[in-house]
Amino acid sequence: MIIEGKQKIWADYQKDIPDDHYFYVRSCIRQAFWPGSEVTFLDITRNKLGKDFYENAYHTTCGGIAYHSDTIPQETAMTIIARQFALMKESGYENYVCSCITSFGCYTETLETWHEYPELEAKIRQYLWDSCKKEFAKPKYLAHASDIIYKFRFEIAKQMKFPLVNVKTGKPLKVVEHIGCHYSKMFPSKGFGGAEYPHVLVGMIEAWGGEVVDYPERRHCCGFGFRQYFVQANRGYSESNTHKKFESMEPYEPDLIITNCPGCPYFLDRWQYVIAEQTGKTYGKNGYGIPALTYEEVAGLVMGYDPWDLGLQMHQVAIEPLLEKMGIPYDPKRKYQGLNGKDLGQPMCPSCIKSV
Amino acid sequence: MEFGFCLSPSSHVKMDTIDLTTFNRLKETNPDVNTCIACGSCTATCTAGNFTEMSFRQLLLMLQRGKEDEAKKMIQRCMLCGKCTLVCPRGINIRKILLDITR
Amino acid sequence: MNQYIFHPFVLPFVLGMAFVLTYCVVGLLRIIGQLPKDDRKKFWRSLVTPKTAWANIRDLFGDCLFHVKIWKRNPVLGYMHSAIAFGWFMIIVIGHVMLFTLKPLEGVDVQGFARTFTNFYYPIFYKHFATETPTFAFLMDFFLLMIISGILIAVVKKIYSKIVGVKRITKFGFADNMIRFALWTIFPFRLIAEKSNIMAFWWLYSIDLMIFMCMLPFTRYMHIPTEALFILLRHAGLKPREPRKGYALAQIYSCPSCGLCIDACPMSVNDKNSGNTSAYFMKKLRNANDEEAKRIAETCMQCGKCVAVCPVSIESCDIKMSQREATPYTINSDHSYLDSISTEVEKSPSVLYFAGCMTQLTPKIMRSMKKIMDAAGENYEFLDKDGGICCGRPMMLSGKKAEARAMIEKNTELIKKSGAKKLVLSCPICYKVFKEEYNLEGIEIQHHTQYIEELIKCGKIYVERRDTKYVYHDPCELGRAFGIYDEPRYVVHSVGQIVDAKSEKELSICCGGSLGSFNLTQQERDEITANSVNDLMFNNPDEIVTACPLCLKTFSKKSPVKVKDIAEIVGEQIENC
Amino acid sequence: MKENILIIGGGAAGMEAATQLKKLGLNPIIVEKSDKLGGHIAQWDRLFPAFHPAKDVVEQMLNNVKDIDVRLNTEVTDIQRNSDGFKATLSNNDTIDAKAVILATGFDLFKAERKQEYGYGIYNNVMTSLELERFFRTGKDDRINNPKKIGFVHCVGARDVKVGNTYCSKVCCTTALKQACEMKEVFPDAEVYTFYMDLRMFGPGYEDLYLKTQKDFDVKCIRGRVCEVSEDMDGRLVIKAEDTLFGKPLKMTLDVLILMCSMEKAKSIDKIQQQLGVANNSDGFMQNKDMYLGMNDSKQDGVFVAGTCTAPKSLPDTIGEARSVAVEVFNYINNR
Amino acid sequence: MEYRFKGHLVEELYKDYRIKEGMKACMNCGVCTAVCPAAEFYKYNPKNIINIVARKNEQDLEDLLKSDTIWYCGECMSCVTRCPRANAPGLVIMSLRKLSMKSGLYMLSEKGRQQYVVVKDLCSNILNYGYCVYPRTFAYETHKEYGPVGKWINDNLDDLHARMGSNLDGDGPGGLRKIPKESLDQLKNIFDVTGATELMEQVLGDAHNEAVKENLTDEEYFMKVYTENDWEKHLNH
Repeated sequence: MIIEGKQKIWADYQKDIPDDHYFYVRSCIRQAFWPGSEVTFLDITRNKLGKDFYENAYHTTCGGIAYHSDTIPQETAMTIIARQFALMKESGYENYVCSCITSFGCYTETLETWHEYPELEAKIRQYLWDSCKKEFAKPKYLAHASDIIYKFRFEIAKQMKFPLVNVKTGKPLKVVEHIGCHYSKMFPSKGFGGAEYPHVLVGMIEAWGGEVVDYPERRHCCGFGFRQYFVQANRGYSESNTHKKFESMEPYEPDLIITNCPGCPYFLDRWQYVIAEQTGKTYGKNGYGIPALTYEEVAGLVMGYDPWDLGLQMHQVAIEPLLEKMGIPYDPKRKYQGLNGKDLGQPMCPSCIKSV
Repeated sequence: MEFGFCLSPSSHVKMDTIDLTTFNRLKETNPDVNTCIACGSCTATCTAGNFTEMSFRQLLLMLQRGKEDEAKKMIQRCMLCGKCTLVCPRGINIRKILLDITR
Repeated sequence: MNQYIFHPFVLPFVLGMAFVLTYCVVGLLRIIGQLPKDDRKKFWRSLVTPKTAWANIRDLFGDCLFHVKIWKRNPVLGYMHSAIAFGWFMIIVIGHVMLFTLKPLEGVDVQGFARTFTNFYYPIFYKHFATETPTFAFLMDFFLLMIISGILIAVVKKIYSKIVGVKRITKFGFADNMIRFALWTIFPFRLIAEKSNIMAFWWLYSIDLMIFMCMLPFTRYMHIPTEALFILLRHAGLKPREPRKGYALAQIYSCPSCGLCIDACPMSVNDKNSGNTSAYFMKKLRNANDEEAKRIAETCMQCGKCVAVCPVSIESCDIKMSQREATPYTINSDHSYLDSISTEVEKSPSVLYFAGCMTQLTPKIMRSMKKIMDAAGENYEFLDKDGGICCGRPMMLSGKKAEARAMIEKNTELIKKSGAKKLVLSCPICYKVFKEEYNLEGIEIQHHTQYIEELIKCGKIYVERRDTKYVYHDPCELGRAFGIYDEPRYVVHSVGQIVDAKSEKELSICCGGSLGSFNLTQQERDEITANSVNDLMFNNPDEIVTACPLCLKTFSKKSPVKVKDIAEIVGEQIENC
Repeated sequence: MKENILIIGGGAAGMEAATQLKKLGLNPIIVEKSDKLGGHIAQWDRLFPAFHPAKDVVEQMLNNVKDIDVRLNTEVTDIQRNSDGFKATLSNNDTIDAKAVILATGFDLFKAERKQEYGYGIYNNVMTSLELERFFRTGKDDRINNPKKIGFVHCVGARDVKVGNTYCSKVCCTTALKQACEMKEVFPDAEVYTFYMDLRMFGPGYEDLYLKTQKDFDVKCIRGRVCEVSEDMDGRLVIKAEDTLFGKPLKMTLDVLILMCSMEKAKSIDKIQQQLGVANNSDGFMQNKDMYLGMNDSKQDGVFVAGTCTAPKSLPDTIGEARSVAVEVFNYINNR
Repeated sequence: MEYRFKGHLVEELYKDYRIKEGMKACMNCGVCTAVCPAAEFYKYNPKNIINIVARKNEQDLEDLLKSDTIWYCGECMSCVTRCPRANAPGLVIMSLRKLSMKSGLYMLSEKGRQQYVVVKDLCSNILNYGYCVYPRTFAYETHKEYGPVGKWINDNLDDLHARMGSNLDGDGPGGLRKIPKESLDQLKNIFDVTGATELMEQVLGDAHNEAVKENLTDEEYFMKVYTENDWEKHLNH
C-alpha cells in the first residue's frame, strides 16, 4: 500500500463546507436505533465546537427509504425533499446538513436531476405549491453530518481524552471504516475522498490516533438493500453481504468498525449476532465480535463522553472490550439503567456471541 | 433461534480455488480448447440447442470456471451431430472434444 | 523289418509343423468358442445351407487359391501372389500325390504311427530319400521355379513397389521382416538342396521351414490358415461384436498386411496419416496395442474404401466400430427432453422430406428439393423445417449405439405420425441409419437421388438438358455403402454431360468432411479434400456434383469450380424450362 | 530550394517526416523537448505482432536523421505567422523561420492513477504497460518477483466516459497480447490472464498473434472489464470482474496487474496549437480536415499534422502518415 | 393480458427520468455485475437488465417486469460508480419496478408481491408518523435479528429513549418527536398530488384481491408474503 497515492486522491476530492449556521435534518433509522448519536452530534457541534445547528420541528422523513424500496414515485420523494428545503429557507438557513446517508444520496440525486432536467424541477415546484403551499428553494450547501465532523476532526482531536490507541500496547487501534453506499458512489465528487478511497472516516480515524484497515471488501455494501431487509424472506441477502465483509476483514483483526450511515452499524452489528447464532462463527477476539459504531459514538468516546450516554448499550456486540483497550472508564451498573438509575432489567445473553 | 432466512452461497467464480482437472486433461489431448473466441456459432447451430440450453461455448467456459457438474449435465443433451465443428471459425474439433469430455 | 525314412534334418520342420497345427486347432476352437451363441448357431447352419455352402466353396477356391481379387487389382501383383501361394500349394499337393504313386518305396515298409510321422515330412523332403518320376519331376520343378519367380517379383516390389501399381507398402517390424526373409529363402534352399543334395542346404531348408512355421502365428502369414475360416464365418453373415474376439479375431488373423488399403485410404494423402490405415489398425489389434487401435479406430473416416479394395474382404470398418463401442464412457447421454417435443401434424403428406442436420447447413439443397417437389406436384411436408432431431448416425459413429436410440425412436414416432408413405432424405449419413436402424415398416425410404430419378423417369418433372460438363462424386455412405451409383448418374446425365473422375464408384475418394472421424484436424481434412477434388477434376469438368450436403460443404471450400448438389442442378434446370 | 520546415516532436512521426522531407530537398528542423529522439517507441522493447525489437526500428530511424537539424531539450515557446511563413521562438531563445510547420507531437500515456479503482500508485503491484516494457528492456522491476499469476487490464483510460475518453486507443489490445506472451516467456509457470471487452486485432498478423497467445502461450483471455482491485494481507491483488461470456461475477488473486493505458493527445503542445489555430476534436486529439484525404491537413494554411497527435495509431500507421505528410508539405511548398 | 396496464410498456418506461438518466448505451463490459452485491447472491445480472431495456422489445420487457429478477437489486448504486458508459443500472431498476407496480405485473412474481409488505409498512409509517422507520411499529417478533438487545430496547422503549435524550412523541424538536399534524397533512397532500397515494392504494388493493382469492385474511396474506421464500430458485450458483 502506497499511502501517498491515496493522499493525492484525497487532496483531489475535497469540498467546501461552510463554517457555521446549519439546518439540521434527522435520520429515521438513527433516531430509532442510535438516538445517542444524533444527541452527541448536536452536543459536540453546538456545545463543544460552538456551532449553530438549527432543527425545525416540522421536518419529516425525506422519504428516501420508501423511495429506494420503490414504494413511492420519484416525484413524491422529490416533493418531500422540496418541502424540507422550503422549511430550511423559511427558517432562514441555506446550509443543509442531513444526518442520514440515504437522505444525502436522495438530496444529491434530486438536486442533480433538477439541474439536468429543469422541466422536472418546475413540475416539483408546482407539486410543492399544490400540496403544501410552500415556496420552492434549494440549499446553497448540502452536507452530510459526517462531513461536519470530518471538517472539525482536528478541533475534536484537540479536546480528545482517549485516542484510538490500545492503552495496554500503546499501538493504534485497527479501525475499519465503512462508508454508506449513497454517500459518494452515485456522485463521487460529493464526498470527501471520492468514491474509491473515501476520506471522510479515514480522516477522523487518523486524526484521532487510529490505524485504518484497508481490506479487499472495504468498499462493499453492508447489504441493507432496503426491500432486501424489510421483508423477512429477503434478509439472507443482507446477512450474506455483511458476512462477506467480515470474512474479508477478519484476517486483519480489526478492533473497531466506524460507519457514517444509519443502517450500516445496525447491520454490521446485528448480523454478527445472527451469523454467530446460525453458524457459530464470531469475529474479533475472544468471541465478542467487532463493535460497529457510528462516527459520533467514536467521537464521543475519544472526547470522553460516558459510553452509556452515547447509547453504546443499544449495540448487540459488547462494547466493553473496546472500552478496556482504549482505557475508558465505565460503570457496568449504569449500562442497563434508565433515567435516574431506573432499573430496566437486562437483555438475555445470546447463545453464541459473548456478552459481558 | 429461527430467523426465517439464512446465508446465501456466493455466485462468484473463485478463480483461486476452482478445480480445473477436467479442463486440463482435455487441454492435453485437445490444445484447441484454448482457442475458442466465443463467437457463439456452435451454439447458434446446435441441434440439441434448438430444444435445450445446450451450448458448447458455455460448456467450455463451465469447465474453465470449475462448474464441472453443470457441464456434465449439459453435455448429456448433445447429439454429436457435428454441426458445431463444421461452423467453428477457429476450426476447433468440437465433436472430438465433446466426446472426450464424456470419457 | 520296419525301416524309417529318416534323417535328423527333418526334425526342425516336423517340430515347426506340429507347432503350427496345434496352434491353428487351438485358435480355431478359441474363435468358435468366443462367438456369441446365436452367431455360432448361424455359423453351423451356414455350413449346411446350400447357398452359403456354394459361396464358401467358390470363395475358398477363388480367394484362397486363385487370388482372383488380387488379379483383378493388378495382374503383376496377382501373379506374384499366386506364384508363391498357388505354386506352394501345388508342390504340396503334387508331393502328396507322388507319395502315393511312389509307394511302396524300395525296401521300406512304414506302418502305423511311423507312417503318419513319415508322411509329415516325406513329401517335403522326398528328393533326399527317393528319385521321382520324370513327369513329377517336371511338375515339381515347374512350380518351384514359378514360386521363385514370384519371390523375385516380391523382392523387386520391396525395393520398387510401383512395379505392382502400389505406392506404399506396409512397413513391418522385426518379426514380419524375419519371416518374410525366411519365406523368400525356403524355395531357393530347396532348389539348391534338391539339385546339389548338399546336406547343409537340406538343413537350411528344414530350419527355414521351422522358422516360418513357428513365427507364422505371430505374423501376418497367419492369414494363410485363417482366411479359410474367415470366409466361412463371413458367409454366415456375422458381424464383429468385440474388437479382438471371435469373428473379429478371425479377421485380424486373416489380414495379410498386404497394404493395398494404404494407398486406397484417403488419409494417406498425408504420409503421417498412412499409419492410420486399416493395415496398421489390424496390426495394432493383433499386437494387442489397444491404445493405438483405439486411436486409429477413432481417426478413421469410415468411408469404407479399404473394405472395397481389400483382397481378403476384411471388414475393417466394422471392426473399428466395434472398437469404438468397446470404449467406456463416464457420462451417458440424456435425451429425455425429446419426449416433450410435440408430434402433432397439421397435414397428412404422402411424401415426407427429412433434410437432416447437415442439410440444415446447406439450405440451397432444401430450397431445390422444395422446388422439385412443387414442380412434381407432390403432396409433401418438410419434417424438420424448424430444425429437427439428429438421425442418430453421428452418435452411432461414436460407438454409442444405445444412446442413439432415443433420437431414432423420436424420429420414428414423428415420421409414423405424419402418415406419409415415402420418406425422402438428402443426406446419405441419415440414409444409412434410416435404412439400417429404423423400423419404418410400410414407408419407403429414398435418398433424393433415387427420388429425383424416379420423378424424371415417370415424367413427373421435366429437366432441360444443358451443355455443362459435370463430374459426379459418389458419397461414401451412398455409393460404397448401398451401391447407389446409377441413379445419380442417370439424373446428372438428364441435366448435362457427365465426365468421369479419376476414381469412381467404389473407388471414389472421401471428401474429407466425414463425421466418421473424430481425430482428424481441420488441416488434415483439408488435405484430403484437396486430393479428392484433384481426382474429380481429372477430366476438367465445369462443375462438381455430389449428393451429400457434407460433401457439398466440404468441397465448396477447396474446389476450383462450382460444387452443387444433385438436387440443385435439377432445380436449376426446372427453372429454365 | 532549401526551405525550412519546422517539425515539432522527434518521435517516430517527426523523424520519419524529416527523413522524407530531406530526400525531397527541403530543410526539416526537428524540435524535441526531451533529451533524445525516438519518442515513446524508444521506450518499447519489442513490437507487435512479430516481437520485432523496437531498437532496430528506432536505430534505423535515428540513422536516417543523422544529417538533419535536431534541437533537443528544446520546446517551441511561441510561434507567429508572418508573410513568409512562421517564426518560431524556442525555449533556448533561438528563432526559426519556417515555411511550414508539422505537428508531430504524439501522445501522452493515460495517467493510470486517474482510474482510481485499479489502485495504480496505491497498491504496490499494479503497473502500466509502459513500465512493463521497461521491465522487458532492463529485466528489473521491484513489482515483478517471479509472479505466479499475472493479469492484464485492457481499455484503461479508453472507452470510458468516467475518465473522459470515449475512444478506443487502438493498439492496447495487441500490445496486451504481445506483453502477455512475453510474460509467459519470462515466467513459463505463471498463469496469465487478460481482461478485455473486445479484442481489436485490426492489422496483418495480429489475429495470428491472438491465436498464438491462446494456443501456444496458454494465455487466458477473459471477456470482462476489471471492476476493482484491492490488496490482501499478503500484498497480493484481489480483482473482481464479470466473466461476461459466462455471465457470472469472478474473483481472483493476482501477483501483478498490468494496466494497458490508453493514448491521450500530448498536453504540452496546447499553447502552440492554440497560437496556430489548430482545434481539437471532442476526443481531445487534434482535428484534421478529414480522415480520408485530408488526414495531414490541420485546416490552417501551412500547418500539418502527423502521427498520434490526431488519434491513437500504431507504429506502421504513424510512419505511413509521416511519409504522407512529407509529400503534402512538398506539394504545399511547390505550389506557393 | 391479465394486468391492468393497457398502454405500451416500452414507451411508458422511457418516460421515466431515471431511464433518461440511467440508460445510455451498454458495451457489456460487466463491471456492474462484478461489483453488484445482488449478482453475488441472487440470479441477477444488471448488465442483462440494461440489455433487455435497451432492446425496447415489448414482450421481453413484459417478461422482465413479471419476473423476480428486477426485485433482487438492493439499490446500493455501486454499479453507478463504475460504469464506463455512465449508465445507472440501479436507476433503471427503480423505473422498472415502478412500471411493474403500475402495470400490475409485479403480482406475478414472488419477490414482486413483497411490495405489499414494503408499501404497507413504509407508507403507513410516513403518513401516520412522518418517519420511514418508527420504533413503535418495529416489532421484535418480526425482526428476530434485532437480537436480545433489540428485544430489551423494545421492552423499555420509553425509558430508554428518555434516558438517551430522545423526545419520543414529544412536541418541538428532537429525536422521535411527534411530527406536527400540519406536517403529516402536508405529507398526505404530497402523496395525493404526486401519485403515491394512487400507487399505494393499487398495491393494497391488489394484495386484498389476492388474499381473497387465496382465502386468507389481509393479515395472513401479509405474513405469507413476508415470509414466503423459494430460496433455491433465487440463488445463482
